[in-house]
Amino acid sequence: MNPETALIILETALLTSEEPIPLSDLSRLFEEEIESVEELLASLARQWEGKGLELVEVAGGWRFRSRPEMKKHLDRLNAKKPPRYSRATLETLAIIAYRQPVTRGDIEEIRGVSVSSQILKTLEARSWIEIVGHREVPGRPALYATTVQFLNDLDLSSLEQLPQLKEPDSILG
Amino acid sequence: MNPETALIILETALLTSEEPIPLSDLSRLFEEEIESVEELLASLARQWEGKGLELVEVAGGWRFRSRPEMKKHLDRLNAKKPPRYSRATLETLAIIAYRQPVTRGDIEEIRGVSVSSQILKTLEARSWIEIVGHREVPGRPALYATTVQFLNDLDLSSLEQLPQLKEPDSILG
Amino acid sequence: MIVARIHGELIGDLPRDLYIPPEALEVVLDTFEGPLDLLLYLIRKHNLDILDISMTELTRQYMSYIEEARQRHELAAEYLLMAALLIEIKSRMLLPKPAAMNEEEDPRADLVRRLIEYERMKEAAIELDLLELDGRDFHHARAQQGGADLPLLPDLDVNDLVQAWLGLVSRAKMATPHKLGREELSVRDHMAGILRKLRDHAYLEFSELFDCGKGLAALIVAFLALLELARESMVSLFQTEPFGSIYVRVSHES
Repeated sequence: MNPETALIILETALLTSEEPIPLSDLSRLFEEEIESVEELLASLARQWEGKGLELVEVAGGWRFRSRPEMKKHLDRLNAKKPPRYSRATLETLAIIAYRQPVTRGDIEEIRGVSVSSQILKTLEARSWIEIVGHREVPGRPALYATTVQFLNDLDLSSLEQLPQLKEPDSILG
Repeated sequence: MNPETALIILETALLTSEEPIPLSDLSRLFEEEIESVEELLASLARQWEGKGLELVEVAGGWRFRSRPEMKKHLDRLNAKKPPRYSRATLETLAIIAYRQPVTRGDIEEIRGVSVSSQILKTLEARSWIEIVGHREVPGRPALYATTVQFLNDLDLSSLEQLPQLKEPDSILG
Repeated sequence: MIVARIHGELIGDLPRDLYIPPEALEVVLDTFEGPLDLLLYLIRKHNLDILDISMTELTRQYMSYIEEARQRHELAAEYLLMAALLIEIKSRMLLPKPAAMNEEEDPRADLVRRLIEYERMKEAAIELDLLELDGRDFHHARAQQGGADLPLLPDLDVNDLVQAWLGLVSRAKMATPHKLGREELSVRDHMAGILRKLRDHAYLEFSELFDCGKGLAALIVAFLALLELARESMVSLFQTEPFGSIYVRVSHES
């Protein structure tokens, strides 16, 4: 298979995939053995330099996304945008993201208030959090963790790419 | 706004939209008045000639979609397991392969049951069998034989490469 | 009046911006995410050192807020619980420490730990909200997949075919056992080939059906195929004059 054809197939798959495509899956696109999918990806990324989309690697694999400078134009088109989340929801999400796996009780302990089921449902419905197990204490409370979808939607390739937690510098003071 | 920038914005919007974008909405992408969005769309469509996606107008407006010939590659990503042929279909094909040219009546005689038209249509649609003539008996039944495509798909260079069968006598023995 | 002590330094004056008009209280309390959030607000607003909180001052401020709030609307139980906790810590700090209990932890330690953890999470939430989000700050490519959704075609290998054939044979439904060997198969192959050649022609000259380049064996097989076709009345052979060319055509019903 000549490289141009391979690039067209790769590009088409990445532009039409609903999810990021893992590197290991990309080679399945081709009947023949492809020497280096990484090289093809690099060529493809170069082809898109100066265009409105860029090829990025996120937690789930590779995908195309619009460049930041396109936002103002796309905003003019999209009347409905994802809602901004309430502080309670964002704090709950932050605790799950940084302290996972955590139970609802853990979240309530940190926030000092009860956590409404609605907040957890909202985050679950968004596929940003999921139950990954149960803590083996009376009542077996569910343990929550963030999902790959959460990382993908924020264009992060791993949890380590989350913003660094603020060091309580006053402790050192 | 220069035409290249306008094309990039248009392309980005169309590639990132979940739904087709109505023509009337497309002009909203640009701050300035755009003379002819139709002309931009035509230029964009030309830019994508020979690529894996094509710009199409559907009921809801304009969208990019992968060309039909890309489907076989994209399907490889979704590793669905192919179905199996029924025993009736396999037996019919085996009879045509080993006893060609045969009529439907011949097949029915060997199988001892009637052969549905659907089976023959399925095999013809797959381009594995074809009608090579008619037997000159009342009704002039069609004579079926296997095709070159059949040999190719089974990786055989000729019918003689089909496995030799044990003498039926010994099986019937 | 000493209101705060920061790193041993005594602070006597309350900053002016501390005062929140009571009518604004309802709105303000609504913006707090709970007692820890309110405490953090008070600590930051009062420039208190979180590691060396003046419990007296913090408790006084906190109590005045929730007293005001209670007169206006029902207050979540967590706020009252926190009030009790603050008072407890304050009273424990007032008790003279017996020498033996020097090792004991500062009564504020647990509260401070919780405040620090909550503050970190609170700021992390703000940071999270600043991250670029799909559909808000950028969009992923979502072009449609085209092409009719054809059902997948079944795979087939030679073995499937052989098994099917053997199954047929073992059912022994055939009136006369057919000999199927390499040679007969070859004849059958040529029979189909001859019919294929004749499909597009009214007739063909005898020699056109033979490929001399394939050797004697192939010629014999082709000839056998032609004879078999004639025997089965699938083709007819004719000659216009003795020793003239032989023509082959597909049989037509007479």
